[in-house]
Order: sequence, then structure tokens, then C-alpha cells
Amino acid sequence: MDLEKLRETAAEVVAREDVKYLIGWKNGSYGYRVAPAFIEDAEGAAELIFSPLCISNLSTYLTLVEKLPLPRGQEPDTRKIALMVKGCDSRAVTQLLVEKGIERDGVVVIGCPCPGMIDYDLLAEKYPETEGLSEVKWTDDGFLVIRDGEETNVTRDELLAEKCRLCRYPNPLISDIMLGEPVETWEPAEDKGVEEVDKKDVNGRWAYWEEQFSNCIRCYSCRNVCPLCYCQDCILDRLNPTWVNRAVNFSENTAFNIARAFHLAGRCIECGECERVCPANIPLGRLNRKMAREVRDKYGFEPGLDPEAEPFQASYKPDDPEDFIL
Amino acid sequence: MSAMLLNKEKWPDFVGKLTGKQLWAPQIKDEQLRFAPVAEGEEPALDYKNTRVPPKNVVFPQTETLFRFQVDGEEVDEPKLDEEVVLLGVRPCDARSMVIVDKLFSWDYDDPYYARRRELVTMVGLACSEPGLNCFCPSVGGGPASTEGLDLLMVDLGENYLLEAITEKGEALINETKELLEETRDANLEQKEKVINEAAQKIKRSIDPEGIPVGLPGLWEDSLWQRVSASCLGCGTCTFLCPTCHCFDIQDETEGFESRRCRTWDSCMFEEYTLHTSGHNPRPSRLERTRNRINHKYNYYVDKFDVIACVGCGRCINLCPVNIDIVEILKQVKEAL
Amino acid sequence: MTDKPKVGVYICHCGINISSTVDVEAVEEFALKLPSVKVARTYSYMCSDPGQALIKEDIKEQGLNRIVVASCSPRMHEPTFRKAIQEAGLNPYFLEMANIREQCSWVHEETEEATAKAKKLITASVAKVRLLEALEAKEVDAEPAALVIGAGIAGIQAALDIADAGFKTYLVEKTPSVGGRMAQLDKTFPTLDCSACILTPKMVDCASHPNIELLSYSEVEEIGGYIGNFDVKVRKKARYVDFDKCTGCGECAAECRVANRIPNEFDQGMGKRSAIYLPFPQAVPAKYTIDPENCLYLSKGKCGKSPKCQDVCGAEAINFEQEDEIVEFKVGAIIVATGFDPFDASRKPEYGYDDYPNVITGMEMERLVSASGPTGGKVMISNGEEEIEPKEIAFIKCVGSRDESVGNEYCSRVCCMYTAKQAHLIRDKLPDANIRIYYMDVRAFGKGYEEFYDRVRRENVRYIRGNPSEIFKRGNKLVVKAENTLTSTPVEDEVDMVVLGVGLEPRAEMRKVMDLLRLSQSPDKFFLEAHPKLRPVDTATDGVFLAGCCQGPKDIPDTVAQAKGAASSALIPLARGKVTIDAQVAEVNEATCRGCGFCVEICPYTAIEMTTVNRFGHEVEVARVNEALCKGCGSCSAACLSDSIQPKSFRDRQILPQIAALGVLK
Amino acid sequence: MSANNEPNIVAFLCNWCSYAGADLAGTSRVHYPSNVQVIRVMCTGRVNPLYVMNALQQGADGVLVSGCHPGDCHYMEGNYYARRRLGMLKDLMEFVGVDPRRFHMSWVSASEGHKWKEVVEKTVEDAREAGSFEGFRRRQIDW
Repeated sequence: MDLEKLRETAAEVVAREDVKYLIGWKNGSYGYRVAPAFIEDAEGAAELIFSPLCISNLSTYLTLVEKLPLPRGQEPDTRKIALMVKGCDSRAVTQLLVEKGIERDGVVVIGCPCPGMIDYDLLAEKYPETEGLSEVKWTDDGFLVIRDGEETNVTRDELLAEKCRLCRYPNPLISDIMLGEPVETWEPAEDKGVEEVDKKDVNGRWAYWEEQFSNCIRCYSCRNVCPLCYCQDCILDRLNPTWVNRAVNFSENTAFNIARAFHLAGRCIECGECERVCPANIPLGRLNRKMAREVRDKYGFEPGLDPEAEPFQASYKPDDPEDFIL
Repeated sequence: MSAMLLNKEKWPDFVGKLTGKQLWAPQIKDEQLRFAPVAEGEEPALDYKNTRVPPKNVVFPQTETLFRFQVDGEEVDEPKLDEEVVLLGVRPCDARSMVIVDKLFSWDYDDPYYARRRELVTMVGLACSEPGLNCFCPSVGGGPASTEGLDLLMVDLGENYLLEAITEKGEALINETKELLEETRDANLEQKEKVINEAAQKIKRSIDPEGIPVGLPGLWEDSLWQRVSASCLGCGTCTFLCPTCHCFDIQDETEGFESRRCRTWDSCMFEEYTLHTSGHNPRPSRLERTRNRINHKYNYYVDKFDVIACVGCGRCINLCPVNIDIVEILKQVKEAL
Repeated sequence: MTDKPKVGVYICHCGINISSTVDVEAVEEFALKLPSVKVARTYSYMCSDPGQALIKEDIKEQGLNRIVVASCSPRMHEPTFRKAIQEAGLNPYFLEMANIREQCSWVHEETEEATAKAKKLITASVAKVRLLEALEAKEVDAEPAALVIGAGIAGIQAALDIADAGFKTYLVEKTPSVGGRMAQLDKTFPTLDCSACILTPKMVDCASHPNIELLSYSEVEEIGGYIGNFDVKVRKKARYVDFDKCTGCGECAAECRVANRIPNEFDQGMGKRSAIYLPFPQAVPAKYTIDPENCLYLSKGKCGKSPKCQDVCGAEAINFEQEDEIVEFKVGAIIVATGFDPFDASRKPEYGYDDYPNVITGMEMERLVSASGPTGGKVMISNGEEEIEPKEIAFIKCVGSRDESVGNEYCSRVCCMYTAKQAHLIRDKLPDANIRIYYMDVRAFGKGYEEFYDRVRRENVRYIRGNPSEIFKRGNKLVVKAENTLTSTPVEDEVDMVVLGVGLEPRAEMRKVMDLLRLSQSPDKFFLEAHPKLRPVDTATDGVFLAGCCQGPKDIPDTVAQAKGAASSALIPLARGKVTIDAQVAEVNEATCRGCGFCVEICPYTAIEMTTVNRFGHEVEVARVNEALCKGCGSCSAACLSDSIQPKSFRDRQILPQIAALGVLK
Repeated sequence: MSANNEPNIVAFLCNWCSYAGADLAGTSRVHYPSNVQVIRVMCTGRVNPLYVMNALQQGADGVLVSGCHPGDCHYMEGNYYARRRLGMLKDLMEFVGVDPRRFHMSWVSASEGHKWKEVVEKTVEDAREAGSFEGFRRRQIDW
């Protein structure tokens, strides 16, 4: 993508009177880090980037920003929020529209066609992170890693993030401004992660997840980063009734993770953020993708495609599968 | 206090000696380095920088039963704490963190659970020779071979570990394993200095905290808090992985008519932290919560206990999903001063 | 603040129904040890007066504030015990029942297991009862008026009954006249009363009744609210004729440039009318209406030099500028009487209804034999070449009924009898005609029906068992091909005329009414009643009742009976002036609601709507429950991701402890 | 499982069909295993799928949800919603490694006392085969 064009467009957008700020990506504090950027002026816009490291889904900030109590008589700031989205991120925006989490005219969606993002862990493992800022660019058939002035060409296959291997919607499905031309979509890979679990027997799966969930420290980063976990008051924080105890142990962690995955069934847009941010490296994406696959295959439904769609969890079809019924 | 050498060939025997007690050490589990109980025959994994999660769990469990009771009943049943634990391979920053946290748990009220667990633990440290990318312990009063909080310090000298007793507990441990140890020579101590100096050289990041503790209150309304908190997700990663964070929540958990009162780690980054029953929250947004995290570490704690509640381990930087970098925040604080 | 729970557990022996299998004393001893339980007792019959007295006494003397009755199914005696504890001053919803009879002592043989299970069930009940909340059944005023949709015989009868009882009734009819299908009929079986003669007085009555506001040529546009308080919006379609000025003289129709060129709906299209018309001579109101589709002036903008109707109307009633008018009013109850459509015989192409003019439907036959019909009551039919008086006549029954191939498995209930009646009428008019009736079965179940059927058979009407497979033309005759299943012989009868005994189908436009009133369809696609046996005129929407064929095929007496039933049901809230709203309804925690609207999508009663509230200066959307519409099913709650909508008495915080209690006892 | 190795089963029954069907089984003196404890709800639509998880976590070895046949729901659509939600939950639980024999759903009408018996027998038999589910218990670890 042409960064000049991006920054120019961003500067125009934030100059608009009806726009409060723009959320995009900028270089982080060191190494390969990329940080969310909240841009309010042209100067800020000059910091924006779009690179294979911009894996994070910024749409979560649309609902994360607190609506603080206003002093009596003060009107809320209802200006629009501009947001940069990749294909997957755009589905979150659409799903938020379906669920009335945001209003269509409350956002300016800036679409960024996405050739695929890099898996940070794979990258850092192969080309360790250094103190200085490194850069990664797309090339025709992969990535160019520029680290301490040293340039390395890497094939796409070597570093492509798992969610991008599986991606079916690299181009934004909803946008007000589209930056650049749509990318050519690619044949999604087999979901080996889900299959690895699927092919175990039921006890094997339990053992697998027991190991995973035992590692959970209940930091709730998976929930907080999720653009679709936007309840004011999550039931998993609730005390009366207590669905899941605060205690951190395998049983409660499992309950927490089942509840989280269930609440996202038919809503998850597979941006993979939960898995990316998990400090305990739990492959949460497998849970969500498994549910997404069931919902797609058995119920013929995919969230985040149509802003007018009926929410999956609030609808039914008379001929929904019932082979599991006695 | 004595210093002894342990030849690495005898390492398994040394570990074997310790597994008679409850031994915790870094191990690779699920491709991750974490502190875990070492079963007999298992080897600690020491050739790594540091664990993702600090070992504070051993003295301050993430979930701890305070007592059990029956709904509508009147009797309580308290758990017994009497198992001795050896924490092996703990890094100096993590050991130092416990000394810092001790102050809080023994301040206006002696926390019996914490105190008892501290009593029961022997801390065997391992000096750092390969600090991590985001380590900055020297900036906050620590160092790659700091002995604060340790009972015994181990330094990797290549073929040998140098074992230095710091406390009576450490001395006792050396005595228990004496048959495996050799006397040190001067060269060993020189070698130790070299290893430590080299390690210190490798530490890239730093911040001079001079002026920060006194200056922070003046920055209460500064715009920097908005800037640094805007991208915060409000998750507990930074605080749960922080060795000095010690906030907890107390809950009564009930199943049927059985109940227990327990405490669990809490995080000042959580939305419900300091949420009042009335619904009012004095720290209603991520801004106030981020500001609290920094202030707590670099101002309140200093005010109260004369020490910064940060040991510079860099975990919060390593694992923040949105690259909130405490060193960068501190730099901005200094600029704003 | 609620008091600390003090629970009383009452274990019933039920004679020996429970105590012969469950060791009630052991259960009593066990219950006493449960948290919050202050009293536990057993008694031979808890539901008896002395049993109830026991509970009431303990409430008063021991200060109990929560009661568990372990006895039979709550489906049996929950109301009994609610009333009992209420009489003792407790909130009736502070009761939980443990079903230790139907679901324990009667289904388990061993005392040990039955006792163990009884203990578990009581534990769960104690766990829940401790957390129940006091509820109040609310009362709201009911608007003393009713709406009746459809002015066929069902609607007319219902409206008259309600109006006679002294309540304002709005009778809305889509067509220009009341009367409906019954007005089209000639004679009625089995008494052979003239349909018009018995119906017309009622039609006139409802137009003149002081309590009835007749809204003819009108359609209901919107219905909001709930029982006792429905808000209704009706569109009065423009007639282009000033209702008050029109005298019904009919000069306009005679002068209309398209006079006698437009198929007359009332005559099933067999007769012709003008663009300005009265549907039939006895129409009520006797006011003319311009059909805008066929009126030259309205459809083409030009009608000669000037519209003739306007020229001839002495009353100056013609007004081409007239527009639809919206009328709004409130009612306390609604009766749906939208009737039926005759089965469309084109859907059975093998019978050639679309191909041969001398294949007609039963409804057309009604008009053909009617003295006011297109032929003046003479049975004349075109065989495609000429108008003839038929000599050979065939009736075919069950056309579009009991026929899976057209999707109608049900029996239409009237075809057997109207066919018999029509055969009789033809026999009267054409004594020499040869009349055959092809049938599958004859169902003559009503009062006097079997007798009438016998009479028709004796009038030389041949009943041939077997449904024809085909009708085709041979020369100027129609050939009915069938198999006589009694003799197993194929038949090919040449006839001059075939009458198809078409069945009854739900109205094509019923979807609109369904949506307006949130009604459902039964598998036969007619409106679904609340219970097929015990609540046949009620619907799932409180305050909305069904009358007549919209609920299923019916003959006239059944229709009238049901209309009267619906009227008396509708009169309950009207007469009482109040409606009681169930206390066990859902409630939204507006502080935690995230406004996603899942509950709104789910609620089958549209009891939930989004509303804007101000949350500390911010406008946010939250769900709100209309308690009068909510039935407390809880479907919304299970879908609420933030747990913000909860049915009272079945809240998560009341159910989860029940689950826990069942788990902990080993 | 209890001391005598019998599975502990929690069942959620809708008030109008399945609870009435279970009552009918009683009135008809149909005998069946006593392992199933019923929690009455107004509609299967009320059953939050997380109840199933919660029951398994709190001591149940098996869970049953039973309601009206499709089309017969007293509240018109509740059982359709329940079917979708619980079908998804079953898929999720299986993926997490919860033995599918631990969770069943059935349609039992008010007139199907005998079917209720069969459903109970099947549920108990399956839970018995799946065995105790101590691994997931809430109080297993640090109580």
C-alpha cells in the first residue's frame, strides 16, 4: 500500500469536523512492535503505517472506549470515529452493526485490502527482535524483513499468520474509503489446528484442553481484545449469580473458556486476536474456529457479512439440525 | 556465609536432594517456561531468560482458600500450611520483588497466609547472564546478581555453579548438600564478577527514576495519561505477570451449601477494580487505571515503603498485546516533569 | 431488604401414595438440617384443610417466610398452596414445590432410592426458595371496547353480542359490505333456510346498533399494545362516494360507461357489475363504491367528457378527490373473524376447471341456484357451444380437501352437506336430471345432517364411491372418469355439468393479520388456537380471540357458536374493566443491557422493545419488557449474553443454586 | 457419581410438555431409574446452555434437556431456539472433550409418559457408560 496515500487520506479524514479521531497502526516502541494509534491531526497521520505487522484488529476500540458519566448539561461528543480495517476486521464492524454495538453513521471505515499478516512469534523466533525498530514489507511472493539495516527476503509461507492462511475475506467487506486496489483472494488452507484436536478421541481432546486451560491465568485479555465481547458487565465477572468463580483452577478456567467460546458462536469473525494476545499461549482460535465451522456447515450461517442479517443466536430455522435429539 | 561450587555434572544429584521437599523450578511445559513443581527425575530448565509468569504464586497463590464454612453455619475451617518449598532458579528480579511485597503484607496488618508461606519457602536464585530485551533491573535498584530476597544465589560459571549462601536458610541448604559441593577458589569469584558485569552490559533499556516519584503527583492531570492509556485493553496481563503486583480480591464461593472464602489476584487494570457497590467507580476508565498502575509503582509505594514497586523484569513490556511499554511511559513522565 | 430466609418444609404422605415408597420421616429429619430450614413436618394430606392449616399456623407462629411443599406435581397444587400461604400473610410466590409423587414415589420402587431422590429434590427446592422474590400480580384498566376483524356471520354475531352487552364495538370489514361468505349462499343445510333471509336482519342490526361502529371497506393497518389496551389504526379506503350523501339509489351504476362489463365478485365472477357498484342488492351499508381499478376516470383520468356517475347523482355524492382516511381508537379485546377462501379449483387441473365452462365450483353453484344470482335462479350452463339446461349433473367432493397432493390433509367439514344440499336444490329445479355424487366418505355429523343426507339419497341422487381421476371432453359432453371403489369397476360417465365440491382454505391474505396480531398457524395453515380442546377460541396473544373459519373449516352453526364463545371471552376483560398481568414476567437490568436487541428478535410476543435511556448523559438503547405482553417463557434470557433480562421466579440466580444443590448431594 | 457408582443426572424440563409427560409417567406408574433429578423451567427456551456446563461442573455426570416437539411449544418458538443453542453447545462440548453421552436433548410431549421413561433410561445408561466426571468438578483443586 502507498503509505503517502494512506497518510494523506487519514489527514483529510481527521480534518473533518464530524470526525473525532482515527484509529490506525503505527510503529511500536522497539523491534517488530506495532501499536494502535489514535490520530487527531495531520501530524499524527504522518505516523500511520500499514505493514505485514499490523495484525491487530482495531475495531475493538469502537466499543472499548468508556462512556464516562457526563457533568449535568454537557452534551456527549457524538463525532464519528474513523477506523482502519483489514478484511477480517471489517467483519467485526459489520457484526457490531448487526448487534447494534455501533451505529453506521458513527464510524468512518477505511478499508485496507490485506495481502496477509505475519505471525509475530514465528518472525521473532527466526529473526530475533532487536532493540531498534525493524520494518517488514510485502514483496511479490513474501516479505522483506529489514532489521538493523539488514534486509532479508522471506517467503510468504514461512511467516504467514495462521488466521491469514485460513482467510477467505482479505478485502474489507464494508468501508467508506478504500485504500488501494482489492487483493486477489487465495485458496484458504486446511485448518490443521482444529483438525489436530478434532481427530483425537473425546478423552484425548479433554486431556488436550485440560493442559491448555490449566495454563490460563484469567487475565481476560482474550475477552477484552475481542471486538465482539463488548458487554458493559460481562457475565464472567458477575457475582450474583456466579457463573464462573474467580478462583483460577482448571475447572473454573475451563468453564470460563467454554462460556467465552459459546458466547462467540455464530458471532466470531475469526480475527484471531484472542489467540494472539493470550499470554499463556492457549490456542483459543481453535475453539472459535471450530464453532464458526459448525455454524457455517450445519446452519449455513456466517457472521459479519451482512449488516442486515438476523443475529445467529437470536434466530432459528425450523429445519435446523436435530440429529442430536433423542 | 559460605560460597561453594557445584559441578554441573552433579546437578542432577543436587536437584534430586531437593526433590525430597516441595521443589519448584522453571520447566518447559506446553512449549513455555514456567515455574512448576519438579517431580523426581525431572530437570529444571535454567538455560532460559525468565519465566513468563513470575513465581509469586508460590507465596501468594493466584487463588487461596482462607477458610471454609457451611451456608447458614457458624463454624469455619482453616487450611493448614506446613509444607516447606524450595524455589529453585528464581531470577534476582523476582526474588527482589518478594522483599518489596513483604512490606505491604506486613505493614498495618500481618497477613498470616502470606507470612506463613514466606516462612516456608527457601529461595535459590540464579544470576542472569543473558538478560532479556526488555530487562531494566539496574534502573530500579536491582541487578543481574542482586541477592535481595534470596537465601542462596547461584551463578553460572560454565562448568560449575557458584553457590553463595545469603541467609541461614541458604546456609542450611548448602549444609544439606555439602557432599556434592566443592570449595571455591578466588578465580571463581573473579569469574563471577566477570559474568555479572558482562550481563549488566547486555542490558539495553534503562530509565533514570530520579525525580519520578516526587514528580508524579504534579502530572495528575497531564495529557500523557490519555496518550498512554488510549490503546490499553484493560486486561490483566501486565499486572498478573508483574512480580510486584499484589492486589487481591476476596470472594465467598458457594457450591450448594458449601462455601469457602478465598482470595484471588486482582488487577488494577480491570474495569471492576475499585468499583463500588453503588455503581460509582473512582477509576472509571483505562486512563485512571493506567495512571494508577504507574503511580502505585513509582509514587505511592515509594511514599509508603521507600522503594519502587517495580523490579525492571520487563514482563509487562514483553507481553502487552498492544505495546504499552512502561519504559516509554516513564520517559514521557520524565519529559513532562 | 428482605428478611433472612426461614424455610418451612412440608412433606406430604399423600395417604400412602408417597409414604409407602418414600421414608417421609427420614426426609423430614434430613430437611431439618438444611440451611435456613426452621421447620419440617410430614402430614397425611398437605392439600387438605388441616394440612394447609398446619402451614399457615407455622408461618404465623414460627415466623416462616419461605415454604417448600414436597408433595405432588406443582402442575396440580401450586395454586392451592400459593393461596394458602397468601392467606397466612406471605407473598404467594415464596413457595417452591418438590414433586415427590409423580416424579418420585410413583416411579421408583425401592424405598432407599426414592427416599434419596426425595431428599435431593427437597434440597434443590430449599436452595431455590431461599432466593425467591416477592411478586405482585398487577392490574391495569381495560378499555371497554372491542374490535372485530371481518364482518361475515362470525364477525357480525360476535360484534352483536359484545354490543348487546353494552360495549362499544368496532367492526372492520375489508369489502364494501358486511355479510361475508354466508351472504353468497342460497339455502343453508339441513334446514334449507334462505341464507339471505336469516342473515340480512343481522347485517342491518349491526349497521344500526348504537354500540357498533361499522368500518366497511376498511382494513386494519396497525395494532399495538396488549390485552385491555390495544391501539388500533384502521385505514378507511376511499369509496369516492360521499358516504353520508349517497342514497343508494343506483342511478350511477346504471349510467356507468363500463356498466355490466366487470365481473361481479359477489357472483363469483359469473355476473357483471359497473365500476361504481353495490356488491349485492341487500348490501350493508347500502352505499355505492367506485372500484378505482376499473373506473375509467380514476384509472385513465378520463371518462368521456365527464364521468356519467357524477352527472346523474342528484345527491352530488361522487367525489373523485376523496382519500383514504386513518381512524385510530383503543380497544380492550380483539376478535379475528377473517373467514376462509374457497379452494382454487385450478390447482386440480385434472378436473378441467380452467378448461371447461361447465365445470364449476360449489360456490358458483350457490350463485347459480340463487334467485338473486346471475341467472335469476335458473340452472343454465354453457357447454362451450351453447347455454343448456343440464340433464346429467355430477358432483365431486373433497376437491382440495383430504388431499395431500395440494397440501390440505384436513376435511373441510361442509362439502358433504353443501353438495347434498345443492343436489337437493337441483332436484327441486330439474326433477328429471340425473344427479351423481362422487365421494370418498360421507361425513354427516351435525344435528339433522344424517337425516338430510338420507333424504337426498332418497331423492334419486346417486352416490358413487370413488374420486374421479380425470374430466375430459367428448363431443359436447364432459366425461367423468372414476373408479367405483365399492364395485371395483371403472366408470366413465358423460355429463353436462360438473360441480366441484371445493373445500375451505385459509385466506390468502391472512399473513397480514398474523403479523398484526402475532398469531401463529396450525399445520393446516389456519390460525392456531391457544389449546385445541380447552382454549379453542383463545390465541397465544392474550385478548385476541378467534371466531369462524379463520381458525378452521366450520359450518354456520359452529361458526355462530364459536363467535358467541369468542364474544363472551372478549367480554371478560371488558366487563371486569381490568386485566391481571402475570407476575412471573421478564425484567431487564437496564444498567447492564448492552442494547443488542437479541431478546427483541426472539420474543414471540413482541413483548420487548428497545428504548432510549439516558445513562449519565449518554443516550443508549436498552431493552424494555412490556409486562402485559410477556408470558415469562424466558427464551430471551437464555440468549442474553450479558444476562440482563431475567424471568422472575426463574432467574439464573434462582436456578443455578438449584443445579448446585442437585450436584452436591451424593 | 455417588458412592454406589450411579451417575447423577440433572434434567431441565419445560413445564408444558416434558414436565407434564414426566408427571404422566408417574400417574401411569411407569417405573424408571431414580438418577434423574428434574428442574422445572417454563420452556426449554429458558435453558441457558451454560446451565449444562454449570451442572457438569457442580456434580452432574449427565444433563438432559427436554421440551415440546417442534411446532408444539407452548410459547410457539422456544424449543426451536433451544434446539439451535443446545446443538451448538453440544458441538462445543464435544470439541472440548466432554463425552457426548453426558448431554442429551429430547422432545417429550405431555402424553408421552412412556417416552419419558425411555429417555431417562437412555440418559442414565449413557452417563453410566461415560463414567464419573470428577475431572471437571468445581471443588476438585483448591477447596
